Amino acid sequence: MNSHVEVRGLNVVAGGTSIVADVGFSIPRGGVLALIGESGSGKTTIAMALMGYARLGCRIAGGTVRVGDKDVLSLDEDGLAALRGDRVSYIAQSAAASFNPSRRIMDQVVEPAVNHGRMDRKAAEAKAVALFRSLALPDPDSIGERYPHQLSGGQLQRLMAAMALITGPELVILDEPTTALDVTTQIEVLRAFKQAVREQGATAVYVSHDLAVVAQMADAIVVLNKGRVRENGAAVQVLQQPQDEYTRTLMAAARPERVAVEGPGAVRAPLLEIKGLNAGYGATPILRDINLTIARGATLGVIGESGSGKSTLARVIAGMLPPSSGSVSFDGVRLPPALSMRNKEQCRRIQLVFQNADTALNPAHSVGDIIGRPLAFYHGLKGAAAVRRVAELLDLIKLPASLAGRACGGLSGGQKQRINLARALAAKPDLIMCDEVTSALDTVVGAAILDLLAELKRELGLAYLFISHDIATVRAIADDIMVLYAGTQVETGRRQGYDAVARHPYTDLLIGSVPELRPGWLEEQGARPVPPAIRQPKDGADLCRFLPRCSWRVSGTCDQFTPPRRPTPGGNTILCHRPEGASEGAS
Amino acid sequence: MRLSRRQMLGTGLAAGMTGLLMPRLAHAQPKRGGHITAASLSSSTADTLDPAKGALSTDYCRHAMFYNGLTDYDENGQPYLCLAESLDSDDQITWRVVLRRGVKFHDGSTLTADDVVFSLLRLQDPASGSKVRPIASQMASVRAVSPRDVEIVLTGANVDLPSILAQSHFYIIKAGTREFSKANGTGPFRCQTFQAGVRTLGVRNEDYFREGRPYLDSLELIGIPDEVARVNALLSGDVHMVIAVNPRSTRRIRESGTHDLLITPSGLYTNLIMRRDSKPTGNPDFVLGMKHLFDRDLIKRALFRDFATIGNDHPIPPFDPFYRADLPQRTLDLDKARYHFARADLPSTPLPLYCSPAAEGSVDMASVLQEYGAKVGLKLAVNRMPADGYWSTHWMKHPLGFGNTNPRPTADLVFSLFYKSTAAWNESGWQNERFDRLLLDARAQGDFALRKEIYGEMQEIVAAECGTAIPVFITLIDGFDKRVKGLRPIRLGGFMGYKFPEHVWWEG
Amino acid sequence: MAGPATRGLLATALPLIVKRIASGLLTLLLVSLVVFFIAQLLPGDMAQELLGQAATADAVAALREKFGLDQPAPERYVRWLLGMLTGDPGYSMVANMPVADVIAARLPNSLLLAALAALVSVPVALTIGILSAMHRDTRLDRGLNVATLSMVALPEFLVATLAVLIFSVQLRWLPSIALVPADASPWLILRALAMPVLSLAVIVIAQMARMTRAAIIQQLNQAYVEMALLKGIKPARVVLTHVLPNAIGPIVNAMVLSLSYLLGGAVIVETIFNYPGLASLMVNAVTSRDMPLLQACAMIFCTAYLLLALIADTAAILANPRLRNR
Amino acid sequence: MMNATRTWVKALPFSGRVGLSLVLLWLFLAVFGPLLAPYDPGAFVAHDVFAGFTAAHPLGSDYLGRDVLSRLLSGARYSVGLALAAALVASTTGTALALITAVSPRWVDEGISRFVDTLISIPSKILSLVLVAVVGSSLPLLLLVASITYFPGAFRIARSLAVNLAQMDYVQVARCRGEGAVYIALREILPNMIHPMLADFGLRFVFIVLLLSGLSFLGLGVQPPDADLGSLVRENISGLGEAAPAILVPAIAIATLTVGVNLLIDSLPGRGRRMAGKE
Repeated sequence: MNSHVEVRGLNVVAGGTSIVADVGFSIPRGGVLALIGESGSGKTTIAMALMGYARLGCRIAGGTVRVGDKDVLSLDEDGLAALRGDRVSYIAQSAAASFNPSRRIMDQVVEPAVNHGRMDRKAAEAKAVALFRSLALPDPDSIGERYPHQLSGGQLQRLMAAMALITGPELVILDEPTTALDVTTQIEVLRAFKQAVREQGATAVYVSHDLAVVAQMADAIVVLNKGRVRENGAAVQVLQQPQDEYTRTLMAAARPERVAVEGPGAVRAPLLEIKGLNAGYGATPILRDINLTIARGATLGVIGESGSGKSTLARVIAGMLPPSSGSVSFDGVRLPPALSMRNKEQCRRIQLVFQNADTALNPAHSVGDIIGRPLAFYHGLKGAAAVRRVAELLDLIKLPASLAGRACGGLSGGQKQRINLARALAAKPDLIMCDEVTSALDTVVGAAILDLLAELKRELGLAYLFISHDIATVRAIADDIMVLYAGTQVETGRRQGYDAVARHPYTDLLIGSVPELRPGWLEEQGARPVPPAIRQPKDGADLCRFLPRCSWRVSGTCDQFTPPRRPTPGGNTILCHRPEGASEGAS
Repeated sequence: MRLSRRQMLGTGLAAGMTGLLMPRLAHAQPKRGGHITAASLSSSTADTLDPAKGALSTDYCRHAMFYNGLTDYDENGQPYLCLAESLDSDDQITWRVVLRRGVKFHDGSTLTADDVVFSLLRLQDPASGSKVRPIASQMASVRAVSPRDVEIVLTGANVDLPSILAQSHFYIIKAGTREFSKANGTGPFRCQTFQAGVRTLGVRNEDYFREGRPYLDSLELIGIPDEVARVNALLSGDVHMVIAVNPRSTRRIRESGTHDLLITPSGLYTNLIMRRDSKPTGNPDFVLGMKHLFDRDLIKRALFRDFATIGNDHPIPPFDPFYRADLPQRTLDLDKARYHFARADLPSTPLPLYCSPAAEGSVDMASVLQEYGAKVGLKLAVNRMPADGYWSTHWMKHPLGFGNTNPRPTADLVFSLFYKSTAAWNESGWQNERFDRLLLDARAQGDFALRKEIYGEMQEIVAAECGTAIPVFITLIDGFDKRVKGLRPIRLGGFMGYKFPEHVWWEG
Repeated sequence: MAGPATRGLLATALPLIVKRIASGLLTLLLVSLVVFFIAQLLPGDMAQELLGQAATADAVAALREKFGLDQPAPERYVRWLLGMLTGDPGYSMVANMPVADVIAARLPNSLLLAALAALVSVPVALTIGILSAMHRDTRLDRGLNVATLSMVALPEFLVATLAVLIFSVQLRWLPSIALVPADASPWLILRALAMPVLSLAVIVIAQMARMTRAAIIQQLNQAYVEMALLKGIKPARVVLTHVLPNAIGPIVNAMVLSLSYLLGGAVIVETIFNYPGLASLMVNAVTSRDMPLLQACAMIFCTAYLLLALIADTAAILANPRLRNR
Repeated sequence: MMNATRTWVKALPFSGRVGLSLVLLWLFLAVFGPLLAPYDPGAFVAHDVFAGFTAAHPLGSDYLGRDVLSRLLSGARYSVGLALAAALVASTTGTALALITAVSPRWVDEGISRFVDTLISIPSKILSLVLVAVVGSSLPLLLLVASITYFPGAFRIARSLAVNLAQMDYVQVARCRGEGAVYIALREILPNMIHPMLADFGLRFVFIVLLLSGLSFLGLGVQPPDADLGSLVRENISGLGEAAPAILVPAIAIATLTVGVNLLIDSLPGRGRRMAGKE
């Protein structure tokens, strides 16, 4: 009995169906075990079962869960309440949703400690502040006074870690704690978690779908699929010599490869041309001075973190948000700014595919209705001709024609995303704007969608504006890449240009933050250099947006003047004072 | 009999006070003290302390608390002297009034002839809002002969003046009173609280001119429009007297053991009004048709549970001395009704018939009429109006609607107020010269038999021609706590003809 | 933190509240128009009503002139509106006193009744709503659901009358009429108002309880509730300390809208218990064509509703830290 | 179709099936009630008033000696029919206005909202009183009053639904496609509102039944000799003291109708219930 946590024959049922079947594993004291799998693999259900908790409609039907000397599943409600948040604590996927929006952070962070009588409020607050400090949170003394909506996702995630660790638990369960975060934030949060858990000497269960992240955190990995264990072994072994077929599929999808043939670069008569575009909601500017071109049949990747203005760019092009200045020209003709002023044909030629197929498909309509509507609307196709064309389109996206009569409610995420795409294709557009079309999907499914996009591009000669937060995905499909940071276009260039070392400091950070699929990578990265001191930024000047976070900023320049656009040796254009961006500092 | 009454009035105080309103020997000696709450029918912001404007039972009762008339009614509805020490006339035109000595208003001032002159003359002023202007207009002059002597000269002879003066509208107020937020009368109670639409509270007037009266320390009067609520309030002990109990509630009240009923056969009637000035209601055949459409037995039995007396389409009830018994009783006759309607030029669309809980029994009578109407080809659309405001908004304003007339002390009054061509409340709007002439003749006729003959003819004319159908006279039912003593029926209205305040006492 | 938080409140919440007040005032203006012109539609007018049956045409005309009824409606509307704005709702010819006085005698009664009914119904409704939300889809939830449903399933006049029969006539515990002298002791007032208050409360409790339940269940589905449970906090405590602060916006909204019924919707209860409230006064005003009184009453009800709605919106703004401070 | 109905019924919980049976019963009585009535509802057929249950009069006699069963059977169609019609008008109007606001510029929304606020702030019983005083009581007027009273509530719910739905991605997609406002309102938004609006419709129906009975108390309801269930209770209320069937039966009738509709609504699947009941 040297293991600290032991799970045997765990079964969880929902309604009549088993969602976790005969799962068992053990973790030594202080060990970190990763539960990895796609959506529906039961990884979160197992994690919650470790606390004797099952969500509404689910029931733990059998098995044992032992944490230390406690048989968790035999505890009554009071016993469980005493265990949860005290000996075993939980860090949820979305900190933004898991904090009570109407209570101050401090109240919530100290609540487990005070509630379980570990310490009085004052001592708990002191401990919390210490945890804030060790988790590298800004303003550790006063951050607790704030409300959740006043903090960023990364901060909330770390605050939740503080909340989980405040009682000094023996087991910490981390459920996809960095999935909702931007990649540049993720690395810092991972680092903070790892250190904090190690300091506590706690045992940890790390739930994730992301192998690269898991590689950084776990000592052992359990691979799950449809509620069953597929593979269980040491992290190095599973990552380097996966035994199970399913594990190998996961590994392959985690490293997307170039799927698209090379499209044409910038040409003289571009399909889409944007010049000096500014846009915003009301008085709040979102996009500033955007310039880009997309050639017929080419793919422009747009990358940036949440809030960088990627989706707004697509909305402006589609006419949903008229720009405050600048022009959008399509096929040489300047497009009217507002949707209401565009004609049908202009609408038809640019199609937008939304990120979330669940919300982009009207649940009241059948698949046939959804794909058939653009056919009727743009091409006047009705009756048998429309039915035939719908079948063709379904075939094109590799779905059976029999789906046409079904409502989209019962379809899988991947199928929905294909139908979402088919609807755009039905218009016979020249340009499709894909807004994070693979983000909500499991890696394997997302990879298949990318393949499909590449194939359609090859066959139909489509141009794409491909928006993503994931540099690997963008690299896999785009010919040109544009990096957006806080609404400014910090770097633009050919895909290959990003392989060069000289790049915008933000691009550098972005690329450097993507975890690699091997243990030890996180440690190699070392902490990011603290940005050098600068002067009080000049009031009213249009300064570099990245200035507050930039490790290569130059006092006297970056804090006083508007950055210029300049070329890099790799052939890209960057918006930076430093002639070669990050390269100088990096070398 | 008429003469003897005049003599009684002339001989003054003693005769009046030995009247039947003195507690009978059978009763225990009245007790002084106690408080009771009486609930009357309606109550609204139009409630008033101005006797001239009194319109509803609550007003009449309230005015009886605070004021007195020159005369008052006894149990048989006959007048006796009140503020007047004597009231006589030789020709029924010029009347001499001698005021009782030492009667004081609530403010301490003494009743004088000027007060009487003021009180009576204002009733003729249109701006006063007087409800009895047509009657008051009979008084050609009212003048003070001396501080205690008043002379009233009528435009024509009227033997019934003593009865007229006993009505609440003719109560005597202090000369010069124009503002009625407080009552300043000579009545048995002083006004302590008056909130229009809410309550009236009176406390014993210790200076009341009738020795020993009133018996109660205080008396509160409220209005509860909803009958069920009213009876419930009585049975729960929250009020001690309620007016206008529905016959269907009598069983509950009797069975309670602690409460009893005051049953007063009266001249109160709910009548169907057929306006002369509209079609088809102005058609005499239509009127006759309708009169034959009433199933009077059913109405008496089902609607009033026999608390009613069958009427004959004229306003004189069978127990009135002037009732003409030899007029054939009109009954339900569908064949006659059909015959008349066939000649009445009925419209094809349903004829709207307005009824309201305000006119007691009218809603159900309307249902009955509609039932029978359907059998003879008359389509009626029953419009049930809310009780509140029915009188001012709907009464007499529609070709076909119900009215409700309180008992009047004399045949002359009811005829003058409701059937004379020029009467403001000439409900049907009929004009009959012979009727008007007979009315004047009767007034001057001192001989009872001759008067009865005249009134008999008037009854016949109304029953035959006037656009009014009077199926039954409604027996008044009041409910009271058995500890309330001294209640006796006066057929002029519920609550002892609204004059109960000074007659009741509390044995609690 | 108080400083910035207050500034935040002023900066973000205040403009929202001011905007809400502005739109409330606009609505009030619309209401005044509707009220005034609906009142004009009523057949007959005050002059006729006042003069009664004895009115002659020239007497009516003279009175109309005296009251300014002969002027065109728009002009009268403007004059009335200006009067209302300066706090003078006119003169009631029927009651023969200023409208303000007539209302002053009744308004406190209505407010007292509504306040007591609110005082009873809000805690009960909250308790029922919270209990059934916490035990949703259990026997307790279903039981409470059927219980609250049965409360509204019967016409209110029947419930009120039944209550009188039981509590006044049979048991003699409570008075059947709610007419109390102004100088009555608080105990007497409470006794007299007990049944009207309960009758009104029964009507609004069901609605409020159901809304509370819905609002809380909606919150119970949020991730932070699961998180709180996983922190080892007992369900009852989770509801009280975590869920309620978030559900307070919609709950207050539901409560306030239900409570607005207590003023204008009390006609039937006022009638049955003979309670001198504003609603029956307005009914009176309609039937006696007392337009100034009718209009003033209508404006009071509408203002009360809009005020309550404003309170609900303000509560929603203040309960939401996103709106309270940024 | 039959199968679908059967599955749907089977999916209902017990309380839902009870509700459904009650609703179907009342719909049946509303349609066929007058044909089943043993007597003319207006005829004075019994000698005794407020009589108990007898063979001749299974539900006793009323305050005038009319047959309670017959009056109940004839009255059902007023309560059910009138309330159904008014709830339909209210829900349809509310939904239509909500759709208009969802696809129109802000000032339209603002205008409609102010208009609705104006209506909602006038107490319904008093509005009825004035309207009845102006035009007299009639079935169309009652329909109008009930609709005016309850459409603002329907509008508020429909509006919040529609405004949320108008932000959905699929609506954005349709906008991008260049679709007109009418298509968006009717094809994209409306189908997704129907379920919660149906639940709301049911509640509104119940409120209208109760409003109508409240109006009949004030003498503003269905006019005699016709009587809806509320009027039946009202006209026989003096029989309450002796627990006469004449008052108990219609009271129970109203209760079963309202509780039945609510039980059915509450057990409908979907998010309808959460949205419903918001005034």
